[in-house]
Amino acid sequence: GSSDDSDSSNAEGDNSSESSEDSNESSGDTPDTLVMGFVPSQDSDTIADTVEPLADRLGEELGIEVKGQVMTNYNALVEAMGANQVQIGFIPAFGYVLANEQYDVEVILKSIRYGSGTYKAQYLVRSDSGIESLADLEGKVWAYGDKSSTSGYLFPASQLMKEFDYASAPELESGFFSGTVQSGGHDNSALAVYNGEADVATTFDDVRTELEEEYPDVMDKLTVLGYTDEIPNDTISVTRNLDDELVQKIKDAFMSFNDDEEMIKIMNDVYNWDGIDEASDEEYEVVKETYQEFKDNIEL
Amino acid sequence: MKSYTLPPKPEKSLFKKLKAILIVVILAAIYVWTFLGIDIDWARAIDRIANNFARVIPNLFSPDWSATADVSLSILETVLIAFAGSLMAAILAIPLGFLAAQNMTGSRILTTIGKWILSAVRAFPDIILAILFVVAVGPNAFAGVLAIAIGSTGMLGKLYSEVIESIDMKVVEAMEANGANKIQILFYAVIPQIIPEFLSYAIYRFEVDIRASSILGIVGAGGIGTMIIFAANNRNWNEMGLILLAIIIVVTIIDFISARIRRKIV
Amino acid sequence: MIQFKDVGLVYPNGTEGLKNVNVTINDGEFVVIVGLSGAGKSTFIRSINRLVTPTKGSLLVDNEDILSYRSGELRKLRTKVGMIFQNYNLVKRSNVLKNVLAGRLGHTGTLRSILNLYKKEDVGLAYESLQRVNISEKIYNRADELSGGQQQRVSIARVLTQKPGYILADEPVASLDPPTSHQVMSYLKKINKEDNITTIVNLHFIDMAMEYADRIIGMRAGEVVFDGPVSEVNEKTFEEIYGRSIREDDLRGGADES
Amino acid sequence: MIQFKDVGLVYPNGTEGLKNVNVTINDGEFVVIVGLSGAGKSTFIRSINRLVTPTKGSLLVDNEDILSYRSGELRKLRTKVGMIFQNYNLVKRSNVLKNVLAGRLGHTGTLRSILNLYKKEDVGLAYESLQRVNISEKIYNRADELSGGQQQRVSIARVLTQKPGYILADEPVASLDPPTSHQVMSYLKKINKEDNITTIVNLHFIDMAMEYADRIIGMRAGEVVFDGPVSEVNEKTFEEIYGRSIREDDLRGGADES
Amino acid sequence: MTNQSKDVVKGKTPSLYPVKTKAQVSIIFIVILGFYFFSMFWTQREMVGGFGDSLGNMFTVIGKFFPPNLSVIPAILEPMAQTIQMAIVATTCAAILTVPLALMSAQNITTFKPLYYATRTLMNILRTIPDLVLAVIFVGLFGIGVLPGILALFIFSLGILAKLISETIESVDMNPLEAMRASGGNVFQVIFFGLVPQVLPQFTSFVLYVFEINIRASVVLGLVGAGGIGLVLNQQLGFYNYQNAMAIIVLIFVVVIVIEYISNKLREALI
Ligand SMILES: Nc1ncnc2c1ncn2[C@@H]1O[C@H](COP(=O)(O)OP(=O)(O)OP(=O)(O)O)[C@@H](O)[C@H]1O
Ligand SMILES: Nc1ncnc2c1ncn2[C@@H]1O[C@H](COP(=O)(O)OP(=O)(O)OP(=O)(O)O)[C@@H](O)[C@H]1O
Ligand SMILES: [Mg+2]
Ligand SMILES: [Mg+2]
Repeated sequence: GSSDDSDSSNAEGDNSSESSEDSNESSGDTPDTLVMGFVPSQDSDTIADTVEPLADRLGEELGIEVKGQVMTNYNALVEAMGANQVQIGFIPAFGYVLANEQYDVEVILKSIRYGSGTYKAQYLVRSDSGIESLADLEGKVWAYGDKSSTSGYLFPASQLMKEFDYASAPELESGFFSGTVQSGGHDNSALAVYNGEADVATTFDDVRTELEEEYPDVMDKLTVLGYTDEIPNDTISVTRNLDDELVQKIKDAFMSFNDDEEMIKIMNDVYNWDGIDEASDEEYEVVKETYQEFKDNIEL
Repeated sequence: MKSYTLPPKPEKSLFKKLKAILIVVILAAIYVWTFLGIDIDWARAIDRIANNFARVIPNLFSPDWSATADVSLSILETVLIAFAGSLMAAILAIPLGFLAAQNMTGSRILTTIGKWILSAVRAFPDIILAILFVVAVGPNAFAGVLAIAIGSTGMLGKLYSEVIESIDMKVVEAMEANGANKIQILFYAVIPQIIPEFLSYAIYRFEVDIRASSILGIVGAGGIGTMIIFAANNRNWNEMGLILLAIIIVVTIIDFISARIRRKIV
Repeated sequence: MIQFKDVGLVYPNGTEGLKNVNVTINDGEFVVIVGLSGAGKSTFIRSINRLVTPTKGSLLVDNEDILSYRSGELRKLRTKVGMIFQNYNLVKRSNVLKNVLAGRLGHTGTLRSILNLYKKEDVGLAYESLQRVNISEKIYNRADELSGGQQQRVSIARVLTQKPGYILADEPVASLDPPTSHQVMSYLKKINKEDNITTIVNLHFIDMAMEYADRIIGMRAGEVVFDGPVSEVNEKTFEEIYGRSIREDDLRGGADES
Repeated sequence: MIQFKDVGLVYPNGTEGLKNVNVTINDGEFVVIVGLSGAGKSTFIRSINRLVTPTKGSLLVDNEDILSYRSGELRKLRTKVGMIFQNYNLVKRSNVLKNVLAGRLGHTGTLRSILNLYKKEDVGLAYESLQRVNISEKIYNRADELSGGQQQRVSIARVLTQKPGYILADEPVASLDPPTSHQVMSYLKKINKEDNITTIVNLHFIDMAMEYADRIIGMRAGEVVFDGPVSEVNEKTFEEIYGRSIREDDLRGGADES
Repeated sequence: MTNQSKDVVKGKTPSLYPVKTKAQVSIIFIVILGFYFFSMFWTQREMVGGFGDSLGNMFTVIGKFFPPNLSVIPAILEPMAQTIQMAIVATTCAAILTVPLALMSAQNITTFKPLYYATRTLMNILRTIPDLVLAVIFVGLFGIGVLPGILALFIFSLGILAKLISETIESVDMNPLEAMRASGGNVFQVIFFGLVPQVLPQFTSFVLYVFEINIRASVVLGLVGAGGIGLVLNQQLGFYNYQNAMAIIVLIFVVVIVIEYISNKLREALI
């Protein structure tokens, strides 16, 4: 077990690693094999289902075997990192916040997409709906993917709550909007608006590109009404009791991918990333606040 | 016309009549409640399917062959997880099945305890079991094996106990009559009677587990589940078609093989 | 020798299975018990190896009161009293040899029997018993592949391997057709004579009883209403046992039993 | 009248169930068919209502060759030929009245019968039939609550409600004890006499056959080996039917049947 | 057979099983064991580290689920009701449609072979599709909501029920049916009077068994947004409200127990 505080304060104490070759005075574990867990963000237009290219390369760079495993549910990843079954996690912002809160997992890097370390959520309405500002949304029907989606729900809800002065999410849903549709995914939300079942959808920017193939007129029929604040991209995080020096090596290895033509291409093809950048916990403060805001009054 | 005597009407006690009426009323109430509660917008549904049919169904039937290698590997992993898991469950369920069988323990209390354990095990969603085992052994197929093993034990134990309760106790008596002790009776009179059913259920469970283990991928416990979710999220119906085809083929083959094995052994 | 002394048996639900039974059966006798359905024939027979326990009186087998026996002694008693059932009670899915060997369970250690490690003599004895009832060629067939008569012969073989001092048979031929019934009864008789094993058989049919028995015991409503050699049986005995001469009553609704 | 003319029947697996059977059964007769297991008794009886179809010859019921009948005519034939089975063939979980009413299915419309809308006369008839076999007080009991003899009487009542011209009974008493057997046979005989219904019964026991039959037909290996009034039956007939005098052969391994 | 008897005659003490049977059973046993070890090897191939802390780790996580936060129960009653309603509709429809399908896929009733094989095959294919896949496809077709959930449960139940019930039908006592036929009943009458009473208790208990399965399957349906309590369970897990999630599991457990109880009572009443 790994209780939250003991790990960070006296990490040397609970060193349970079998490896002894590393004899420097650094704190924490240096396992023989690293396990990398990957939960691709649903807030992205293509979703990769493999972590192998990254794991293989990382293993080469570090000289340690690295195994990768993809999952679609970040609870499992958070818990696995807590139990030190996974040392490196590719976690979306929201999952990172949970992992950090529960098990002191630490962010070291983040992905860069379209040249930015952040993305935002958008409000989609039908072009012919006559809705022109967020205020026009009052009394309309709101489609969102699912309540634990940062861009699909949490950020827009938070923004609207602030702007129109609602104390809690349930009040917003029932007071401001006339109804809500929980669609299960960003694409479904957009389609709900497209099909007239809802008036506004909150999705990542820009979900329409994903739908263009199946629904060629989606770009015309749906208009972006506005955007939310910036949301930090997916993280690369490590467990707290990993050896500092090893963490540094991991950081360097990932950063070196930015200079490697071949790797950039892989990252772009597979994960839709332009690059990798350093990140710190503060950048995720905004998500943390949002989480706190919703945690207890999330409607059952 | 010939005259005839009608039989007396059946005597039903008032209590019985009331009970019958009560049951009908309750059933009717449940259905009214259900149909009031479920509100489906049929117009919308028809509209939806009219729109989506062409987008989904034809694609399902034109599988994306390029993913064949990946899908095969995942489905193989699913089969292995299901096999190892259900074999473990098949064995774990034996003591529980005996515990929950009235005619073996002869004690209502023990039987009830056994049945409750089995029910409790069954109430845990597979997905949460899988998360627990990912925590225990890491995100890999073995976590899936353990999740399947525990998850199936509940159902198998229940089925086993029903088999044990239905054996021919006369044979047990015959063994008693020639001086066999309890353990000998178990091996000579009970086990030969239950083995075929136990095997059938274990094999049936293996088949069910192939389907169940397909969701384990969601939490990183291996198998084809991740691919299903990804195909769904990416609206990649061609790949879904291939996955579906693979599952159907594999389960059918297993069905075929297991039917033969069963025939051999039974 | 088996001695019933004032034996009574009341089932938990209050039915009186046996009432005041006093009977002595000598070694080597072939006794047939007849009576209507529910007369207490099975109860009588099953008391002897304590599959049911009389609630009154004393029951002596080889001069020991078996009513006080507890599990260890009980197993020993049952090892020396073989039993044959109406429905054969074979393990349908096991083969004939294994079924017959089950007769030796009482003589075999637990571990040995679980591991199927029978002594060579036991297997030999089983095979010999099968030969005696002329069915050794079916040794590896599953019990449910045999006809009723064959199954009953296997169950006789099972009892033979037990090398019992007594054989109890509870309606051994009720499920068989007449020629096969005669066959089975003949085997029982033959064993009784050859090995001098005391044999007690329940039968529905008084005619068949008279053909094979040395002695007939008639029961009715838990009581022994006739006990004597075959030669003493006459039309009146018949009426005593069946409670009435059959024919005349048939059309009056057959009130009590059917 | 039922006429078998050179009737032969070969089962799909090649077994010859009937060989060259020539028999005429007149209206109102009470015929008992005896023979060993496998002799073809059931095959004979089941040919008459076409539960099996002879492959050779012609079979006339009321002067019509039934072998060419197809489903509609077949149902009509079966409506007038009632049948009683060894194991009663009642629906165990339905009550007695419902079981007896099933005898009227052939006279009732599908919809009517499925909705349990029997005509008053039909219910009356069913009740009356139950009274004739003295079991009307069990009318609302489930069939599986009755004893064997009672079940067989219900199945006779079922046949009676059918108001048949012929009754076929395939070993109606094989599962019953002797007193109950006599009872059931007596009811059959009574109905045969009172309603003048031609009755054909299969029996294992030649002694019981002789007690009730007007005429006995002996079968062996698919052939009719004896056909005549009861008075003509003697020890030789017995040997003809059973192929040998029984006793002596029993111990020789019972080669053929058991 | 003759070989065996010869063996027996030669060696005075025959072995307990004929050699051929022994060999066959041993081979099957070895193959199964071999496949098991291969499975264990394969599934553990990616495993890093041993079982050292496994139990401790598990208990840490299990601890987070306790105590269940039962105060949320009132709030989850509505989605639970929705789940039950979905299961009722799906089970009822499946139970009705199963009747003709099960009759058609029972060998002793459907003597027309092509029809028998066609229905059998169709049912077998339906049965192989995981509920998750069904849910995903129906959500793809109808969008999110109860309808795809109901349809997924319906198809899924249909496959199981038709198999179980056709097997029950195949095992009924055919004698009463023959008696009905012998008294001149037509096909429908024979089925209705001879068959239905015999399969009714089994039918009821299988339907209730499938109902129970459907309640639990709704957890999976929730994963892809097909409505019901599963959706809420997922959300609560997503927000790391494990104690709320446990309350939901407890509620599901209670519902399952109640169904089992009703099922037993009904079965007793019917048998
Ligand atoms: N376990 C039991 N509990 C209660 N009553 C019983 C039990 N076994 C038998 N009886 C009753 O005891 C009486 C005698 O039964 P028993 O079985 O000895 O009769 P039987 O002569 O063997 O009859 P059958 O010819 O039907 O086998 C019957 O009235 C029977 O109902
Ligand atoms: N459906 C069938 N297919 C093949 N062979 C059959 C079939 N039914 C009966 N037989 C065979 O036909 C022969 C005559 O059988 P049948 O049932 O008429 O004899 P039975 O005299 O009624 O015998 P039992 O006294 O055992 O009822 C037997 O050899 C039997 O094995
Ligand atoms: Mg008895
Ligand atoms: Mg017959």
